[in-house]
Amino acid sequence: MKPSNFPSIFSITEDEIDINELVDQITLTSTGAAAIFTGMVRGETSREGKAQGINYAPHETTYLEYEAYKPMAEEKMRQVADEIRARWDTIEGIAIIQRIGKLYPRTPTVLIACTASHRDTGVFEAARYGIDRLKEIVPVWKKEFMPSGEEWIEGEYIPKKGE
Amino acid sequence: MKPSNFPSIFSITEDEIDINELVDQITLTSTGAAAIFTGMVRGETSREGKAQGINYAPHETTYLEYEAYKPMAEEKMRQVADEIRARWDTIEGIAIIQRIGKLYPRTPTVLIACTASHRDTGVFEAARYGIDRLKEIVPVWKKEFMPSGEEWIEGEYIPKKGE
Amino acid sequence: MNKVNVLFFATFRTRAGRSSMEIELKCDTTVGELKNLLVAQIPALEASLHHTLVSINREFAFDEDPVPEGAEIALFPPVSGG
Amino acid sequence: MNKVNVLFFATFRTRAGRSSMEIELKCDTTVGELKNLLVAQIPALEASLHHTLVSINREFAFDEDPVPEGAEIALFPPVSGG
Repeated sequence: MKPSNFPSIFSITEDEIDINELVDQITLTSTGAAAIFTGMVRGETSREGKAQGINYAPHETTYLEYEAYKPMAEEKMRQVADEIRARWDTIEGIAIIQRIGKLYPRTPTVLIACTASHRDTGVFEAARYGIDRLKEIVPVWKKEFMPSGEEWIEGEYIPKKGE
Repeated sequence: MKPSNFPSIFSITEDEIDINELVDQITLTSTGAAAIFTGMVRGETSREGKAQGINYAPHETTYLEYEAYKPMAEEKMRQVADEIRARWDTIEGIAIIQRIGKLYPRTPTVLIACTASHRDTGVFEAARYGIDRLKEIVPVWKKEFMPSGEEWIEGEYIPKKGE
Repeated sequence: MNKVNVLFFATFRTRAGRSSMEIELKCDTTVGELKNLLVAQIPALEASLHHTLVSINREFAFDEDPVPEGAEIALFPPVSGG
Repeated sequence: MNKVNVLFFATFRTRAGRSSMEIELKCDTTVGELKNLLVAQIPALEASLHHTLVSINREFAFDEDPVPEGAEIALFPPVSGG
């Protein structure tokens, strides 16, 4: 029997992200699968590419400094979770964590975890959706510090009415 | 610059799975994304379904007991990792862990983690492929202990020549 | 009159040289009008304004939206978390 | 003669009542022939044999494969890890 209240965790934090603890908190007795995404600070970017509207070339990063509009960010994380549950009614627990402050290469900065009874329930797709949406609508920004100087990273997504 | 030797971790273990530690071990300075799958012992199965060839009805599980043909299992984990790298040449680190012994509901039993520079590199698909293949070719078995008795769970996949 | 608190984040905080300010608005001021008032007081904001996100009481808002009384307003660039 | 070690796992271990045994084979014995020899010695294995996986030196093997000298053989059901 599934409980009617599935656990949801949202947090903007300066603390280290404890994946073990977060997965445990969203694991029910009916849970058999967790899909987890974590993002880390890259110290070396080798690919030419475009992320969040910024074209980038290979470069080194000394550290990133994250800031958030914390109360709105936590509300938007809840919205991301609601959107996940609306799309995949199989999802049991959801954790969405953004670490802020000064973060060095190799450090996990963000986590999205979704649990479900089985792995074929959309749990991978739900986690992927979660990180994509976090990068669109959750008000967090980062400034990149490089050997050559510093630069605010700006995204490109413009939320629509009601988002 | 990507190192030429990417980290790969394979383990059959009786110890608790430490996700933080494992993700750290496969995070390079070029890593920006990790997709992680963990499976847990379900204490309550509510869905009618079929997994690994076994039809199941809603039931309770007291615990599972896992055993492995350890040296072959670790070699087959290496094969799964090789298959992942052959399909997604963007993957940096890979960790594949199967916990064995007597494991109670809510306990993580298996972990597949893949890292890459960015999240759009196939890192989610690689982790999904990893758990699917582990459940086909890595020689591990579980016996289910229920209030009503005990039962070996058998899979259904028959490996082909060269697998 | 409608006294609102305006928060600035990221590049907007840097350009404004502060993280918030209070401003008095006439009733029925819209978000678009508020942006113009802010640029009039802080010209450095102008360069960022073509790509501004605005929130009212922690929901995204748009130029034609009215600013409610006592609202918490924020101005910031497109987000870049993760 | 070819002395090999046969490992049993899961249901095969339960049915065989042991986790391994040594067996002497004629040269050029195949996996299929080895299975028949094992059933002759341990009749309880027969019920499982239609769905047996066999490995030779930790690689999956098939009925027509020859058993190399001193091989490590294992018999087990389709895997159910995860």
